[in-house]
Amino acid sequence: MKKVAEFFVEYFQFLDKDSKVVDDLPEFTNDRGFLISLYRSMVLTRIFDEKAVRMQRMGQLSTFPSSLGQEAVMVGTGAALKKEDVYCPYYRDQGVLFRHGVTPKELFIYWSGDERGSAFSGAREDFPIAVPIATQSLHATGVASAFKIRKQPRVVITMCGEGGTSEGDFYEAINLAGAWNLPVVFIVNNNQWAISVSREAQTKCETIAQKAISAGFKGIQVDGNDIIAVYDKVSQAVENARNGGGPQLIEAITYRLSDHTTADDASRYCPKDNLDKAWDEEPVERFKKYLEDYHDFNESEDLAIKDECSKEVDQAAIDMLNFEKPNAESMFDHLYENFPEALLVQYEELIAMNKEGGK
Amino acid sequence: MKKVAEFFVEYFQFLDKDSKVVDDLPEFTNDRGFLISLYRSMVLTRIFDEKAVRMQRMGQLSTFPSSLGQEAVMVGTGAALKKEDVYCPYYRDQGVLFRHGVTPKELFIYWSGDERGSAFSGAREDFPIAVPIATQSLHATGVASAFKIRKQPRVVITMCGEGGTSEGDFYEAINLAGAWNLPVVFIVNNNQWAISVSREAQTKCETIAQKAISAGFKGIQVDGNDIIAVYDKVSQAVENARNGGGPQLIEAITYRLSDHTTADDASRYCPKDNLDKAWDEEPVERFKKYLEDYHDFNESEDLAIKDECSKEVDQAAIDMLNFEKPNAESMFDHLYENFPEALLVQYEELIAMNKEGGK
Amino acid sequence: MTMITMAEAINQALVYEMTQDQDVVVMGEDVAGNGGVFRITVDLLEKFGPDRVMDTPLAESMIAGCAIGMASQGVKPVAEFQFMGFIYPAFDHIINHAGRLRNRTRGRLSCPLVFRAPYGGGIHAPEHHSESTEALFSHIPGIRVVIPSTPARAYGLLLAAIRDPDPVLFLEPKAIYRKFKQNVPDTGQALPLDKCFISKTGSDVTIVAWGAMHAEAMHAADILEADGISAEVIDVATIKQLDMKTILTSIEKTGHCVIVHEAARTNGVGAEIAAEIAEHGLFSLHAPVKRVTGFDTVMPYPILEKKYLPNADRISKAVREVL
Amino acid sequence: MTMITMAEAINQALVYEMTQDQDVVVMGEDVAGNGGVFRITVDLLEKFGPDRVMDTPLAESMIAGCAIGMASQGVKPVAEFQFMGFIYPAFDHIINHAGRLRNRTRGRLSCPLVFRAPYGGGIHAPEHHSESTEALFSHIPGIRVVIPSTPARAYGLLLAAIRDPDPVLFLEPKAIYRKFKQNVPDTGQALPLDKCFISKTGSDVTIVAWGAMHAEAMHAADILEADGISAEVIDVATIKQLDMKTILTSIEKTGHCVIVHEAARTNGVGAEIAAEIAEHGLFSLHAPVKRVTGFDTVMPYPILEKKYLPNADRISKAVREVL
Ligand SMILES: Cc1ncc(C[n+]2csc(CCOP(=O)(O)OP(=O)(O)O)c2C)c(N)n1
Ligand SMILES: Cc1ncc(C[n+]2csc(CCOP(=O)(O)OP(=O)(O)O)c2C)c(N)n1
Ligand SMILES: [Mg+2]
Ligand SMILES: [Mg+2]
Repeated sequence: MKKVAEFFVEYFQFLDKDSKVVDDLPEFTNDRGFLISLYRSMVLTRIFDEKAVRMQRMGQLSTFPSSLGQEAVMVGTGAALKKEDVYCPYYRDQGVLFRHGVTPKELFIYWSGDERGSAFSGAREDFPIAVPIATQSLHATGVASAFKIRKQPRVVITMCGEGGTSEGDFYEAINLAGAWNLPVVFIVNNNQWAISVSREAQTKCETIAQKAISAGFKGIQVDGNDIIAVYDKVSQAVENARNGGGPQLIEAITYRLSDHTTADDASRYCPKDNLDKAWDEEPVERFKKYLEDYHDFNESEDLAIKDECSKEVDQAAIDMLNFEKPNAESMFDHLYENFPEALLVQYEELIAMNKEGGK
Repeated sequence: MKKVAEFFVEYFQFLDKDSKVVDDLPEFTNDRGFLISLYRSMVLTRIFDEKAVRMQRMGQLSTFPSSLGQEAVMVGTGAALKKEDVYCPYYRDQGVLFRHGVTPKELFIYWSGDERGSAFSGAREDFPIAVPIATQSLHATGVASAFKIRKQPRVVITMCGEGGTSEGDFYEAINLAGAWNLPVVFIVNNNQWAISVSREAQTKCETIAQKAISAGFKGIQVDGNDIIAVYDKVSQAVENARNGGGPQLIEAITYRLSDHTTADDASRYCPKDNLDKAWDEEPVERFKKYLEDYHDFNESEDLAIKDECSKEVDQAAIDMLNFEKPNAESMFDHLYENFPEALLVQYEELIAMNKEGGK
Repeated sequence: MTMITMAEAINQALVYEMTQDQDVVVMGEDVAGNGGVFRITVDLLEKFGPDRVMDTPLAESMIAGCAIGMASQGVKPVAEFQFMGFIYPAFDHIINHAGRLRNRTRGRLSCPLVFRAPYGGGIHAPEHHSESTEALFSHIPGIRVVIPSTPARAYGLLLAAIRDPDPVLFLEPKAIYRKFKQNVPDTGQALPLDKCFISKTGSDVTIVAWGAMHAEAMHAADILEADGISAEVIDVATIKQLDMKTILTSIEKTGHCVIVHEAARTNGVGAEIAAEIAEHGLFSLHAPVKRVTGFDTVMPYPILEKKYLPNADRISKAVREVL
Repeated sequence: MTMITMAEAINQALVYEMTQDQDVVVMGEDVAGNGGVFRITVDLLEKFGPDRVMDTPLAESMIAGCAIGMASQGVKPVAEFQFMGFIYPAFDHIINHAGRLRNRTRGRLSCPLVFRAPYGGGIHAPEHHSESTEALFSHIPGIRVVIPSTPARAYGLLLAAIRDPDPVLFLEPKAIYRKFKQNVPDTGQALPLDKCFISKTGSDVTIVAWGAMHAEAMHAADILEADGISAEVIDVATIKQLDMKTILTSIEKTGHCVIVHEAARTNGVGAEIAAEIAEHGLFSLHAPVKRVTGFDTVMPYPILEKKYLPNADRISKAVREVL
């Protein structure tokens, strides 16, 4: 018998749950403006989520998955993306998309049940939200392959939940990323629940990070409620990938403080104790306290940010509600670039049906 | 930063390539009769493969995948199965199936292109050969789940090639096996090639064994050309699973000394040097030499075994060739247990067509 | 007499059969602790315990493959796909294994399982949650595809599906999970598979539908009745194997046929029915067979789904066109 | 004039287009070093290098998903599935992503790729290697399905498929990869998609076929000709979108139609064609439309595959029945 391979998984945290600094802070924490911008994005995300949940209750959105409690994962990831990089989202990562140029109005439109929300005016190459779990992991490898083939110094980030890591697609993606040494970073938003299925029921492995070992590259854990850890590690992984260093997997440990979506009732399965404990560790307050303790952040600055974000979100909601409704026949508009003759009859039928005021 | 998890992969070998004993031999090596039976199964497998390749060249089989060089992986695995255990095969594991009660005649029938070869008279609960790569890994978890639900002390073994470990199904299976602590053992026949794609191109990971880390259980490597190592480790894993110890992954390192199948020409992509080196390490001669050196095995015993196996295989081939051809309409016979009325017309059409002697 | 919804009827059938037959188990994403995202499997965990009601990890190929392995041992899994739009990763196991295990082993092994999936539009769900792709499965040999249209049929057909010794894909029209109630006595009485139901007899036209479209067809028949047009409404119920006999007999009488489905038109199940009529009922027909279907587009997001889905108006209009 | 096989014609098209368009890349299992198990991609690695000719790990969902990601960037992958029987793990990406990327993003992203797969029976291959399940894909909105029947059509249609800005599933009838040769000038001239080809004109009956069955249909037409029956043979070529116009025009003339495909009968592409005829060509028909198809069984292993596959005899017999 001999040992032929050894592996380990590291965990990174800079701010503990009481906002105490527990490790040497990275360079970027000297840039107050940048820190405030991260904070603002987290606040924007939270306010957006709250508004969206309310709008869904009023019948203005069809369903909505809040990212409550996971804002640090989202904003830290989004901030690591350069404009020319590509993001392959899942459905709970509004904070990443906002940082990458997608607007609150667009996401409202999307969740109102309208394809036009995915037309992303500011992130032209990002993938649309992937509802089929973990499929986006593979698209990310494809985009990264295109960068590699064209020798472009660009990087792809993709995210899924810890539940999504049970899908074959996730694994096929990390395996390919390893084999081809692709410039792609896999973020796992480990929020402890896949709808009602707990992290423990999902997989026996001690960490989600170690799944990368099966693909031959490094996986690490970060405290997903610590925006400094998330941003630091994701941006390092991104720059490493940009420099030809290949893929990396980052498991961000956090907690889903909301229902799975507005269609769910987490009180059926989520123990109240866990939730209370998780509220103590949530990222927005943690970061705010750090800013107060180490960067002279004050209440009036905070109020100004919250006010600004609320206004932005409210305006986006109004814009969405005023957005002109699509024609019925628009369902054919982007099916193919060259409209097939075979579909003309149906297309005209649809137009006629709606002219007649048919239901 | 802190380390939160550590892992390693072990490699096991008892006989080196020159048949020298390099580790403490397990108990069963005192049982000469058993060792000879392993040797006989390896010889049977090799002779069967040689015959099958010749028969394919003569048009008597449709395609055939030889296991040349991988006999120790197959026989060592098959020998670890009890009668009441279940095996979920792939397509290159005739040696396992023989040990579990499938006959050479049945496999000849199968590879002649006739479903009746999967009717396995002696291994009633084994899955049929799985051609769609890695799907059998999931069937194995299902069979193991049935054992667990029914609290039966039975175990499932399933095998795939190292190429098969790139499929999502393989990963979903190991993940479920870990999460549900199922009595299933995954064997990977790492023969270095997936048709023309090399082990290195398939995955970046240092060992295939470490893929188990992603599922939270142990993976080990064995020298797949050392039948003692294969049998020892597989039977330990099987008995561990039988006792509720859960799944294990065993990577058996070997080499495909033949073409992928009779439809392939490995000389197109497989460097001759590698092949020559692999011939030096092949399992049948290695085990024979060990038997000679440590168990007084002699040439006349060897000849008797080879003669017996040849006769058995030749007879099986004759039996296959004499096997009555199926009726055309038998293609409907086992489609459903309750024959659907809707298919009657087609069924009668098929019978009529063949009565008329239609082509 | 207690009136129950289709959702409740399915749960009632599961409870009945799990009580009768210890081999029946339920598995899928969120089916145990959460009772299913549509609450179809609610309380089963409490009633039958975690050995028989199993939350799986999140992987559909796994759900199918694992269920097939169980079924080969005579365990009878009723496995749920959370939505039909997420069944595709399991496609390989359905076509290459579930549908072939008996055939491939010449009857040595079999695959007595049910794959359940909510399907169809009309509940303003996000993308991929409103699919109707039953036609993909009706082309697959070795399986059955069953779609109930009422609480009572859901109960009787699900019992039949679980008892059937071969794999059945059981598609549940989620738009009518809770839309109306029926008296469904819990007698354990199965309904026949491979058989259409004549939901309403009539003489002028045959309307063929299934799932949620059945109610629209019935509604259309009412509208037409008011104008003196007598429609016969057939609920296909088992999409595979198709009971063409009942449909052809009806057309012999009515001479006119309108087929309705939510799925995209091209190569939908309506195509097969129309093709069979063209081959075996041609001389009964007084007018072309018309199909009222979803369009050959991606199922649109909720904002346009009403424009996509057939309804009683479109059906009655089509009937007037063929008459 | 050099005569080449369909296998060579496909390779010729790939070389042509890869030379013209730097964005075209080839990927799949064994396509690089080995030149493909059918040698379709032979020498491409040598000609275009490993950046553009890529062996992938063994995973079909990955091949599809990765290709979609590439295509979103304007790289144009021609991705091979080794056999059609192994395409199903990729089904999810084909239906939920390839077919929808343009639609979902309202044209912001698109998916210009070709999925190639050898399909069909007749070469005595092991199980799952002889599948013809084109109908599963013809139900999927947003994609095209193209099947060549001759070396020249393979060349022209593959060029068209690669140049098309949307995803195309290109199914290659492997039974005729090397069965006959044609003169196929390497001019880079594409053939039109979404169009049937009239391979032989005739007046008594329309035989509709594609892929390997096209040659059987032509052969049947010869047999019938000897008996004074004049058959028009239509090669559908693009299975989706269907060019019904050409087919209906032909039936207007002939009044009779026989549709041929190797795939199982129920809900095959023949069903859609027959249904469209039932709706739009009913009054042209002098007899029922007949389908000559594979049976609704699992494609049998080689020993019975000849009994399963339609052939010229079965086709000509069916024609005599409808006349
Ligand atoms: C392929 C697929 N299967 C099932 C679903 C239904 N579904 C939506 S979200 C979800 C749970 C996802 O959990 P996780 O990956 O942990 O992400 P989270 O929602 O917690 O962020 C499931 C099962 C889906 N969208 N896609
Ligand atoms: C799902 C699927 N994809 C592709 C194939 C075609 N195929 C048959 S064997 C093979 C290579 C398998 O290699 P490996 O898993 O290493 O097993 P080995 O044949 O080397 O024993 C491939 C690609 C298949 N049978 N199934
Ligand atoms: Mg989660
Ligand atoms: Mg191999």
